[in-house]
Amino acid sequence: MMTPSDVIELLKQNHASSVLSAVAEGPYPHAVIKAEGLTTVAAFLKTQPRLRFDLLRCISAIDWPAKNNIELAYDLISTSLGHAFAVKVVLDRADPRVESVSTVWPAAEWHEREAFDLMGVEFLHHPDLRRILMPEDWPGHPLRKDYQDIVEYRGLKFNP
Amino acid sequence: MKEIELQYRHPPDLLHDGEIPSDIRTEELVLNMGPQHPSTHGVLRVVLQTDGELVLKATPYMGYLHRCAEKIAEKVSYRQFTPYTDRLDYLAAMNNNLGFALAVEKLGGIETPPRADYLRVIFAELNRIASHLMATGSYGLDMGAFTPLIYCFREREWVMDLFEAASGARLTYSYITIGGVREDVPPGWVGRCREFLDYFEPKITEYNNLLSFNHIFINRTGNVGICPPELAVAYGLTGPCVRGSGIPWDLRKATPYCRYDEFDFDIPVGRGENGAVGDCWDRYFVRVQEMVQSVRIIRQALDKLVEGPVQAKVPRMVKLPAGEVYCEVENPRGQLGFHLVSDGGTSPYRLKIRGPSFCNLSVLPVLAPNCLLADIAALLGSIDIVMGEVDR
Amino acid sequence: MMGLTPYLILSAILLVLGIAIVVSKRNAIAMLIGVEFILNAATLNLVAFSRHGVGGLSGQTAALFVIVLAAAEAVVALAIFLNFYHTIATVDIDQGDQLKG
Amino acid sequence: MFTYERPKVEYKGLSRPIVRLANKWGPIGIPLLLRFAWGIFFAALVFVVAFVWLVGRFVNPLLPWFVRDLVVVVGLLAFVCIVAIIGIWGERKVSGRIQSRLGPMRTGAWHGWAQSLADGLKFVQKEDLIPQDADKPLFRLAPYVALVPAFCAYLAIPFGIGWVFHDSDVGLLFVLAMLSIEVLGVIMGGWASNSKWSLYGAMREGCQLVSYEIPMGLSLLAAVASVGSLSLVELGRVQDHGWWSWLLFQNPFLFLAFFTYYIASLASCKRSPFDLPEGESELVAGFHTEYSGFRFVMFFFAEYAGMFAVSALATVIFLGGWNSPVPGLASPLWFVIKSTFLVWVQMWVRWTLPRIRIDQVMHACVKYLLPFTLLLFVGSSLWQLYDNPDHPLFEGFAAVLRFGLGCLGLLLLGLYFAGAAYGFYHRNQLVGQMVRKHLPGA
Amino acid sequence: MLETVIFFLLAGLAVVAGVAILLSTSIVRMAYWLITMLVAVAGLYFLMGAYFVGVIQILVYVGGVAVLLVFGVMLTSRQLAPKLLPGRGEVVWLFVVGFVLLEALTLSILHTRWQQNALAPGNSVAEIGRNLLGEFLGPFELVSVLLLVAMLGAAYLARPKVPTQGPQHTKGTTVP
Repeated sequence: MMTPSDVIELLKQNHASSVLSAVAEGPYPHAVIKAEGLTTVAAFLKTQPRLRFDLLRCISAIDWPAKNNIELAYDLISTSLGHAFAVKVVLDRADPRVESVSTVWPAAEWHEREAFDLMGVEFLHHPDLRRILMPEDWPGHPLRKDYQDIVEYRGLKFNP
Repeated sequence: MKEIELQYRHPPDLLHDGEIPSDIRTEELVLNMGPQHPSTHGVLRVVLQTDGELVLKATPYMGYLHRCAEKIAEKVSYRQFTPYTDRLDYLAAMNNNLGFALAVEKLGGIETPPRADYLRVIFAELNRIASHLMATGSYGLDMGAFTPLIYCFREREWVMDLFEAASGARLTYSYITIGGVREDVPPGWVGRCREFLDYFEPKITEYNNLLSFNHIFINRTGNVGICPPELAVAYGLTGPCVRGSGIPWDLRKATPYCRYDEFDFDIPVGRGENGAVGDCWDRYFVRVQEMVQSVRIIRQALDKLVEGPVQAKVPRMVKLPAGEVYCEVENPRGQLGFHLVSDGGTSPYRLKIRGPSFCNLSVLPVLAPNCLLADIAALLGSIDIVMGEVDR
Repeated sequence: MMGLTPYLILSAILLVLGIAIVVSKRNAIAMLIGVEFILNAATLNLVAFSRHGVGGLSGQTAALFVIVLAAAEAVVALAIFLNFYHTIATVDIDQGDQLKG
Repeated sequence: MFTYERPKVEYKGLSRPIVRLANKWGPIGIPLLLRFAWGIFFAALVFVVAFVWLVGRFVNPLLPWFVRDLVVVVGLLAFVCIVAIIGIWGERKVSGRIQSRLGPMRTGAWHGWAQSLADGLKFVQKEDLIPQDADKPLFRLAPYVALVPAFCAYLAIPFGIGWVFHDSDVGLLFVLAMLSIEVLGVIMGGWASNSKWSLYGAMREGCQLVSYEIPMGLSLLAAVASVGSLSLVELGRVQDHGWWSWLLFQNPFLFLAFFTYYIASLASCKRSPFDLPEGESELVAGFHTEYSGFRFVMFFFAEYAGMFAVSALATVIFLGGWNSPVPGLASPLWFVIKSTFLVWVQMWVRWTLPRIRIDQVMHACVKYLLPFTLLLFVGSSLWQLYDNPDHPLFEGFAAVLRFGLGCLGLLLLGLYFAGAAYGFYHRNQLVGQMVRKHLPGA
Repeated sequence: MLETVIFFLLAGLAVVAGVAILLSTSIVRMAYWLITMLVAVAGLYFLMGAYFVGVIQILVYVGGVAVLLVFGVMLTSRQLAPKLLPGRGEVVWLFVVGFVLLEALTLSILHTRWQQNALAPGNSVAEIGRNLLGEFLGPFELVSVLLLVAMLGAAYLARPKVPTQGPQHTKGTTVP
């Protein structure tokens, strides 16, 4: 069992260059890391014997048009040690792309598909990056803040 | 890890050890199972590549029940979103309400009174019983036994009656709200609840005699769809699925919420009594055992139920400080998570919902190869998905 | 009252039909169907002689043998055809001239 | 926008006048009919019984033989229909009773007894659907191929002495042959539907029936070998000295053969736990996925006619047929009661057990049932050899043989009961530690 | 009279089935026409009073062989059947040869004086059984051996070539 500040400390010791900032207190302790270092940090979080974050609970994509970026939050918990933590990466809103973590946590496969589907984040080296909830030929990514409702889909007209 | 995935791509017990000999391989047939199929539990579509009765590949397609819950959340106020959570996992609406309420309370720093907490536990556990009854009953139906379903519905009716007495609804309750529960239970409700527990507990033995320990049932489910513990964790399985794989992982114990740490209960895990650890029977039987544990918890909670208010002082229009929170609760199907981001307004800036069925279903393409066609029904039933939550 | 002749003529027709099927079809299973025709023509003959001829029940007994042999033949032939099909993915018997498995 | 135009449906063939009539008069006629269905049904029943009795008793000797046959065939057809109608209603009531609910209660005033009549009328009114890419002639033909043999089987089943359409000395084989044709209709329908689920159902049906016919036939042959006749009337006649003369109680092998026969007959009627061809949780509805309306009813009728037929066979061969448990009260009523009891057990089994998987079905047949029935057949035949007093071969060994066979039979019998008892108490071993601690009554 | 009518009905059915098979292009239809012919021939056996042979014909042929055949058809007819209709030249030859053969057979049948017996022979199952175990004991035993060999042979031919390791599904069927 480690507190978030312990985790951040351990993370900074080993991957100081990747960690951009960290929040240890409050309702949502997390570390923001560089998008390039995501897979190495993820592998570290999973395999480090004192961390062992083996259960990837969720990948949430948050769209910030004001900051012109898209945040990806990876919520983690360890089934063997019982502590929880989260890491975040910040992506460019115009061209959001990040390495897939499905090699570290296979659970990420579908979460990443969902983020791709609804938020338009592209995951590199993902085994099967398709839309998951929306139809294959749906235009746009609905959960973006600037998403415009479409008026017609395959001859089916929607109410204005 | 990829190694794990490859290692268990061909579960050890199934029809052929190793590769299928090429000369008994007939031509492959692509079967479209769903979206309307009796054992996909909703509008799931699984495209099966089969070789005779043998399934070579299963690809799930979903989204048929996608109702844009996350997008809607950005448009409505916090209180208004509670009824939408009812519709996520419509078999466990109380637990969904609880999860959302906890997320909002955690971000807003709202303290709930003790009576509300105990009531929340009682209702969450009652709904767990109702949901597991549905799961076990329909699992019997998936295996071709119709009678357990009706038996389970008979008991579920009583739970529904209890819910109706408290909340006025039988499926979508919106009973657990931000700051507590909507209103106190009516007089006499506690006695009625105790009556139900006394009635219900012996019925579990009846289900076991009828279904759980039936030899045909065991032969159908034991050693089928084995999900080893590493695979279960790697794919983010939670709830009975991960416990069926032998991992005693339960959020109610690991990160207690709602005063769950005051209660004495066990975490049932699958132990491979009728095959390998993590087979369908283990996942099924974990649910049956969890009903027993829920009864224990409810009894304790009813004893502890103190008098007092059931609502914290929360303004009518909830306004949360800017910030974010990730809050999970242990639902009947696994961990239901709400990733709530607030920008200080009256409605969530972003609400990401982690449906347990969604993650549990993701293991299907891994477990399905080399199953028989009938095992797909067993596998899907033991994962126990609710499409409302998968598609959200 | 029916005599022997109609049965014999019917049997002859069935025989010719069977031969025609065997000769004209290149599908192994269709040929098997033709063979069943020929065998049934023979059986019909045997039973007809047993009923209208002077052989007594020997004809019927022989007919039983034919039926049993036909069953055995069909089973083995089908097994061969399935093997054949799995090996070269067709039931066209003209393809089966490689003399190797 | 989507606009949906209802396609113009044209009814062709035989069903056309029926559908027209039903559409025109159904809305008025069916409520009326159901209002008075109680009376109509019993009037019809009384009429049929009286008609058959009168014709059989007085008119029969005066009529030419083909008219007589026609009358009996019509009577049998009516009987099969009544069996199916009552069977379907009974199944629903039995399932209701087992599942602690009521089942149909409204239609026809008393316990919803007219429910299957109402269902039948509803089915007749339904649109006659044939899938577009189906093999239409075979699709149309299949229900008949399934139903007609099931009905033909009744031609050889004796309801009592003199109560049989045709008592031939190959009666038993005839019934088995007819029941084995039924599978062709199912395969035909499954293939012609041009649906993958139907095809799967058809293939399963084929596999299952061809396999289970062998243990079924062998168990019956064990009884046949001990009587020495294939004639069903003869088989029934030897059992007329009270219940101890029933073949079930003749020797231990036959006692077990009854159960193996019953299991195999469940498989041959596609009844649970062997209902894989129509397993609704796996194959939507199996071979009749694409069937609706009257064609579906015919498959349904075939199933219930088959159920009663195999039960009737078991009754005649093992349970003394029309003979009463104490001698002297033989009547077709006994036959119907015993067969109905066996049908009821089939329903009981269906609403209790889950379904077996296809590989387990085949393994159970080839690995267990087949060798076991072979053993029963050989044992029963040897037992019979001893019973034949003037056989020179076994004079010396008679006592030894009998003793050995008796021991073997009793051993098998004991194993059977031991297995049953083990299975009953087995579940307690399966209960895990945690459950044992917290589960009441475990 | 009735016997004649029934004979011609059944004979017609059998012949129509044969012709239909010749003209058919669907292998499944062929299998069902074959079944029609088998049932018609079984009907003829019944007509001749050979009940036992008729019943065995249905039981073994229709219930067993035909089902197997339909199975074989379904298992192998995924791609279009190779060649189901004869070519134009072949049709002529077929007609000529078939006609000549039929003519020869018919003529020889019609011109032979058959020794006919108006009375049906006694025909109980018991007598056939006695026949089988008396006069025909040798062939009977031979056929039994042949059936065994055929069964083993078919099982051998249809077996999977690469032996699968260990018993299959043993874990699933036993209960600890």
